[in-house]
Amino acid sequence: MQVNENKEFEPLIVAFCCNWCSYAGADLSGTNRLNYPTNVKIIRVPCSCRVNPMFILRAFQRGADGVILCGCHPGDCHYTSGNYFTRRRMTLLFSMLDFLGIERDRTRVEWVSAAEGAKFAATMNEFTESVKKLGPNRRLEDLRCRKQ
Amino acid sequence: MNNDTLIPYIGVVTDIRQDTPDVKTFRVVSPEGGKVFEHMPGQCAMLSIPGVGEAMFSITSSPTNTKFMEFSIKKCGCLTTWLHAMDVGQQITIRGPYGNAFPVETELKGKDLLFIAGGIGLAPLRSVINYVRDKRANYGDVQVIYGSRSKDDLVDYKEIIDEWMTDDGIKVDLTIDNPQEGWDGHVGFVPNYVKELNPSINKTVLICGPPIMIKFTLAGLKELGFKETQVYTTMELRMKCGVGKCGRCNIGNKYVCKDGPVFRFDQLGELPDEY
Amino acid sequence: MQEAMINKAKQLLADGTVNRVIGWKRGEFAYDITPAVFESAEELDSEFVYDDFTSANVSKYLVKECKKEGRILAFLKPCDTYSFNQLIKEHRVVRENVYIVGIPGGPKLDAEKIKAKGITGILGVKNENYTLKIDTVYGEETMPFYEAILDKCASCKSKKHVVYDELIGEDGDVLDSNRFDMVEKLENMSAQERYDFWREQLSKCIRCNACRNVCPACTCEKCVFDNPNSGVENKAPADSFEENMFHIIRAFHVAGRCTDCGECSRVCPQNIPLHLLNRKFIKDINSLYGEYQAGEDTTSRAPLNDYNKDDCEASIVHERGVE
Amino acid sequence: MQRIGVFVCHCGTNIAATVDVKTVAETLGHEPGVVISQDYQYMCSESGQNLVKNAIKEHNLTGVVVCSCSPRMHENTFRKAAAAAGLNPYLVEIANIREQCSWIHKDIATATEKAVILGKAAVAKVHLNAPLTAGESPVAKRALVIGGGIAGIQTALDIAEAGFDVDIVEKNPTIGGKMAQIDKTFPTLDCAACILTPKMVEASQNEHITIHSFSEVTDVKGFVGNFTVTIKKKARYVDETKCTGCGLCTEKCPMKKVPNEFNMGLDNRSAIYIPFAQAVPKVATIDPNYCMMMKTGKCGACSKVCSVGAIDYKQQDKFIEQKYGAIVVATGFNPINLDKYDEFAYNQCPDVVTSLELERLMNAAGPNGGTLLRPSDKTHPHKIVFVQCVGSRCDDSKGKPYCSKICCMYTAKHAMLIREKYPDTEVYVFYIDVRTPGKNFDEFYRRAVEQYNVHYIKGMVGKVTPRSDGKIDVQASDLLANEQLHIDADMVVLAAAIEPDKTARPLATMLTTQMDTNDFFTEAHPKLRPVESATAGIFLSGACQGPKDIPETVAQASAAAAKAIGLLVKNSITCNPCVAHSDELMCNGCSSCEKVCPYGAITYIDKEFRMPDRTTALRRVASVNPAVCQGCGACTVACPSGAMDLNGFSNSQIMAEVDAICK
Amino acid sequence: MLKISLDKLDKLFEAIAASQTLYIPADREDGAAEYRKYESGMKLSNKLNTLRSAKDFFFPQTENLVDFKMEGKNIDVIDVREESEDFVIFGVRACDARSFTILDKVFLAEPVDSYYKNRRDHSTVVTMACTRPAETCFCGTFGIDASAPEGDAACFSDGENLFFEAHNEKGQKFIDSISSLLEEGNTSKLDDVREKTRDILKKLPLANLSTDNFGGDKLNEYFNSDKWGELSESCLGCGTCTFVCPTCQCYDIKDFNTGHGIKRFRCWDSCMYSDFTKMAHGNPRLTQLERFRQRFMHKLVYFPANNNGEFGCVGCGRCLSKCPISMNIVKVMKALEVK
Repeated sequence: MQVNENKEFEPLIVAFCCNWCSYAGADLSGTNRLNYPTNVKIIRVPCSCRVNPMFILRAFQRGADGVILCGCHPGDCHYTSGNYFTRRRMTLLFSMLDFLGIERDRTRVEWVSAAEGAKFAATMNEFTESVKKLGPNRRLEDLRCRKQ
Repeated sequence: MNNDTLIPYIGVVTDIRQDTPDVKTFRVVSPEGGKVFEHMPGQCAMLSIPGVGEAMFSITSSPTNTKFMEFSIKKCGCLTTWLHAMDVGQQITIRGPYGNAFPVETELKGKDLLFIAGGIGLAPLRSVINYVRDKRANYGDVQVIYGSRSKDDLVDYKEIIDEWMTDDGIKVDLTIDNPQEGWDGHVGFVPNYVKELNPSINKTVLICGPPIMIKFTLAGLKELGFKETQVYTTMELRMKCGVGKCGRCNIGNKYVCKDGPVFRFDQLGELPDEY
Repeated sequence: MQEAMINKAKQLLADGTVNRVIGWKRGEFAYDITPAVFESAEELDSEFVYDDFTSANVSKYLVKECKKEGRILAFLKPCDTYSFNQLIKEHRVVRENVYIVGIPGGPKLDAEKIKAKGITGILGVKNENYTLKIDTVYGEETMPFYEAILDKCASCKSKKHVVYDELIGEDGDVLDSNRFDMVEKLENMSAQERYDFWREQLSKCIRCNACRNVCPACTCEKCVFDNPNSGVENKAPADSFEENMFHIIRAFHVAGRCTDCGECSRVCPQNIPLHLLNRKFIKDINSLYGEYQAGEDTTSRAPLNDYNKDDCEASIVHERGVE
Repeated sequence: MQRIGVFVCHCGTNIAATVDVKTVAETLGHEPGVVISQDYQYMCSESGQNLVKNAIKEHNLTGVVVCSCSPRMHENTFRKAAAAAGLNPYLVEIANIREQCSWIHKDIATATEKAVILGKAAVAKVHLNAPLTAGESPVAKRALVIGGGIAGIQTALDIAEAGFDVDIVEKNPTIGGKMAQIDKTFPTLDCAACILTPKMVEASQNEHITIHSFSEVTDVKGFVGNFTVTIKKKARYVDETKCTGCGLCTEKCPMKKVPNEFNMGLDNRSAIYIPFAQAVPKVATIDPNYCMMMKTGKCGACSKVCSVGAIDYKQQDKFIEQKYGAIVVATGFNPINLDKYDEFAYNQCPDVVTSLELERLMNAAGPNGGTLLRPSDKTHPHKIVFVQCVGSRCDDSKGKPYCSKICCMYTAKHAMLIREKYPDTEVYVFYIDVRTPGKNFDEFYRRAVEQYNVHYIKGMVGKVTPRSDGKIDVQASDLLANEQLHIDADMVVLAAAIEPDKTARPLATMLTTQMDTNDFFTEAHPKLRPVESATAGIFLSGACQGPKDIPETVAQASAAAAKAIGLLVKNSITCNPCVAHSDELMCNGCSSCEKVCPYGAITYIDKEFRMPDRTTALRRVASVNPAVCQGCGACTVACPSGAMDLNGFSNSQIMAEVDAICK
Repeated sequence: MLKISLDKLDKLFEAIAASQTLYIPADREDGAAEYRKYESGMKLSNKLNTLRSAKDFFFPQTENLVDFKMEGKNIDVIDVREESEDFVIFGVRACDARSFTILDKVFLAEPVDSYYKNRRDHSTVVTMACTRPAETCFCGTFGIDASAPEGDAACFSDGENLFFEAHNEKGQKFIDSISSLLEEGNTSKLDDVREKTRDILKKLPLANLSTDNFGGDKLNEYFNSDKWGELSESCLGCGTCTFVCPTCQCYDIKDFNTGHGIKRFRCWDSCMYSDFTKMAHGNPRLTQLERFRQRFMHKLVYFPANNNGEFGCVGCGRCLSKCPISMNIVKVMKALEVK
């Protein structure tokens, strides 16, 4: 995304949503016409535990400014335990990104159930705002992929 | 700056022919029409779809064809699958020509020629055969022994039947591995068929096909009295840059992409056994 | 020690317990030791060496060696035994095919440290009462032993052998090491400082893959970074992103499996402190999920293959440390 | 090279009003591999589907992208359409441009831009989709019903009727549930016991039904058609097979001061007890918290009087494991705890009761033998105040946001019954709204007002204060008359909100089904699949899915049964082909994947491989059982070499989506 | 000879950098030296050599070859080459200087590699004679005199002054460009220093290593040697030796999809890598033995066969100190020699 003097910086947010809870939650916020910014683009995965750290880095490489991972609440995973693994993996990954000096507010995990359409929208609004404040992702981008 | 051979030209695919279930022949011209570049029989070109891959293919058409180049390509990897799926009008990138050629203007001139091919191995030889047909006076007898798994797997079958076989002074012997309905020709493997046909040992042999076929045919030829210096083959191994620099096709002190792909068997014998 | 080891190896070869020995072979200089397999008493006598420079961890070779005919004797230092145990746990080695003799470990010397002092033309290195006497073409030089030890030895975590068939010498204890000090120091820097630190370090990477290829945890049949179908394959760090990607993912893949043997940093031709990435994961795992030492045993669940219902949330990263 | 068709749906104006569908179709038409890109009013309609089918045939498509509503809605519709046209159904991808685009955005330009990006991501993904063939797995011909109330009983009976074995697991010593505690039912006022107990008996006698009373589900493994459930049969210290239900033990038991839960604690029972006369199974149960023998080792009265020797003080909990093809959840409801409602003095005054307590007070089998008496002094109440919506339709944290649905009707019933039996009693009902949709419901309510002169007052009760003279001061407002009222009542009846049973939440975790924020089970679709959970093979019956009255519960119970039967009649079911698979050449055999698999779908085999140096070697490699794998993908991330991948959501597919979005 | 006092080096560098880009070996934070673009105040490293070789200047680890834009069925080829700016590499050691000659034989052979040539044409290589060779040095084995390096121009330090000598027109031009800072100087002390250096070179442990047993005609002698198994046994198959080597020049060509175009780039590759020769239908070098053999056969036999006996090694010693398991060309040569 380009910072243009006339135009406010619009971050690109990639949201990975598990099929059973969060994707349904996102659908519900649609059904209830709860607005959240167009910056957020959702990728459906069967379970949050499907999200490989490589996908997250890939998103940053290609120009994402923030990546959020949404899954069922702990204990409610459609596959029983998937999100527990997600929680450990992402905690460690985010901690590592932080260790490497990548702004910690660019990544987030949020548990959103199928019934929490409002939470989904609120989370996305809030996350987009916080990433917007950080400005464009420069520390984990691939210059070759930067849009001219 | 001068053009660099690593920067490819654009080629337009103007015709796609399904030769066998897994071989298609692509006709390529430059966007302005005409051939992208000139070549000699046996030389190769690097074809590529950017982002998909780049690979070396021998140019199947004869240099005497002034309008276009042709490539017969077997579907076996990522790039070839992509090429097989494309439609006419698709642009590809092409660079070359690379490698040496069969010595059609020197050592082969005036000789009786025996072409032995198996399967897709006909592709590089087809260029020479058509070159020889177009410059018929320069060469002696021409015999082609060509075999494949089945009748459907014979590349350029139509051209063989309609043109080569109707030509005077060119003898074509076809064979397939196993009997098949609608096939009244010879059945059997190429090496055995060569021995059966017992060609004159005065001929110079050009051979191309699967390694195992080459190995047994060469042994058979030696039994018949052929010398290694009489037999040429062509290799297409792991080439990347095409100009003998990237190091990939290095065998001994030779680079297949530059010093080959055409080798005489006595030359091959001097190389380490790494191909 | 070298003498005792050679004798032990000859004895085990002679009585048929093993048919090969993996150890270290003398080089051209004092320090260029190569891991090697010995098959005869003569070879052992003439070339086997165990001294202050024999630091290479040979456990990874056992992945390949244990699949060969017969049994192999491996001399393992305490840190190497952790690597080997982890390989047992992951079914990468056949325990029965390896006869392990535990030997005392370091501290081992780092030739780079000596050279960094400007000492060059090294012809020989002798340890006299923890002072190194270095014979060079430019005359004799000295330096304190402890200034020349490998970083990995300076923060040794354990002198205990966690797996062995027999020991030469006494077994040691798990140490209270200071190995997380540098990680902590970095954690206490600002994000910008951390970023600058790592950019400087990782930009040195030439992607020679030495860290990966030496790593006893990196024993994949095919590494994702070599696999054109993985989508992340790359051969050279064409961009700063790819340097980050490679090292983050590599550290992640060995997280909970890395025994902290320190080989990655030892072999890095560009002196990148790669072990800090692994230690960061180890430190996080210890503090968030309970103390865990990979390779300590062969049965426990690796932290990333395990969970607790009341594990902390990922937001903990946002709540602690320096922004 | 792929030949992809893109189909953009207007969804009437649902999408077309905010997203410029023409632009979306046109832009996506230029994506690599896209050979046709069209838009249409309603893509899910028959003609819309025909558009897709014809394009598949005409353009020889290798992939289809439908830009429409959520894939949770119509993915299957379009997959079926593709299959009908000869395209593998798994070569279809949906771009969700309704729920996740047109409905949440207002600006046409940005919404259109986003829709295009979502479409591009779907195109990028479909490039890499592989045709998948679903495998089949056998169906265990047995159903499990969790909960033995009217919902569970009805479901079990219907399934048994179809000839399948059914097990009912009931946590209480008897089946019957809440309906067994109810006196009369609205709107017909027929006796609840008279209609319920025959069904209970029928269930106990049906050869296809096994009742596990006093039991709980402790573990659920497996998946649709193949659940393995562990049931804990709690020790009741009485041998069920021997006990004849004669009741002698309950009479002889010296410990008679146990609050009787069946009568809502309004009277007492013995330590060994049969909950009520018509209990099924009619078997005694010892309450170990009160039994003298169990607590002190001295007594044994029951054992002495039992002629069949059924008493077994040493009985242990027993665990049984059973395979089921389908599971029906019928865990029902409970009135909420009113501890937080100090203003209604529920905890201070015994004469402030809940409606369910009133049921028992009025029941012939209740503590007073059917005579309505005040719990405090056993006198006849002359003025009764009913308070509606206690904890229902509540915005604060004390109560529930939803309407409990049944209170209006049962209060009308109570008022009517009281006025019928005790015409000298005045009845006041304070309500916010009276909600009586349902067959003969409003007529019933009107009879209460018009025929029985029940005083319905629109207004909320502010405070209930017990007075020293035994009366209860009810301070309320009459919103219509706009005045404050004080009523000196003899009894106050609170229509407590109902909530799902507490056992539902842990059960949902075991079943991996979803619940809403109120702990009601979430149905797969609120309109189209109201009795199925989103987890295949798990069906919902009765109040566990939301507040319901008896007729609705029975209707849903039968519907759930029908769905379960529909599953059980199949010999095998089609598996989800989006499962993990391991590339054996890359697999290290390290066991990481096995450790994170929640289904035990991964095993290791020693397989012979040709090594690069032309030797062969045995290698340990992972092997996924596709019938057991459910496709979560946990293993794909645990695998460091990337040997594990997931069909339908492969590494390369997801990365292609990422790339397309970030492009 | 023209000279400049060592304490005036800053002035010299400033002067060179004023007219063209200057690269000098400088110390980085971990003590190792690397070539850096000169900026005011930067100090010349006194390390013997840089950690990475100087080949990066002409053959960088990755470089963009050409861009493509794909639109429908059409492909647009974008030539990304730009004329290089003139630059000076200062302080190149004799071994690295020789490596350029070796790389030239590959990249400047027909068809000329324009990317390489472009940078080569615009460069001036100013070498510097060694005074403190290390034990890992064996440039003498390949006929290189560390005290008299090649290059366009060379400079020599006597501890106080730096003396300059032009080897060709380009070198002369360079010296002319800085002549205002130079003065004629007495070389008697320098001659002593050089003499001393030559003495040291003779005393180095590898001084007697000889190439007599190697060369283009030794193919059959070594290819099937049974030493390869033992030598390659502990090789990790990493690319350290290749990547620090000043003469290794194998490369790979790859495409990178940026999302809005394709970048075709080349990057260093290593014959030590298991997939170097891998093709769709197999790999002719199946084990590390063959790959290991290829690297050393190429340097010691194949390359001299094609290049009038010139070996593909300059004895810089980088692989000796950097190989994780200390296996290197010296050990290979010594092992093979033993009949």
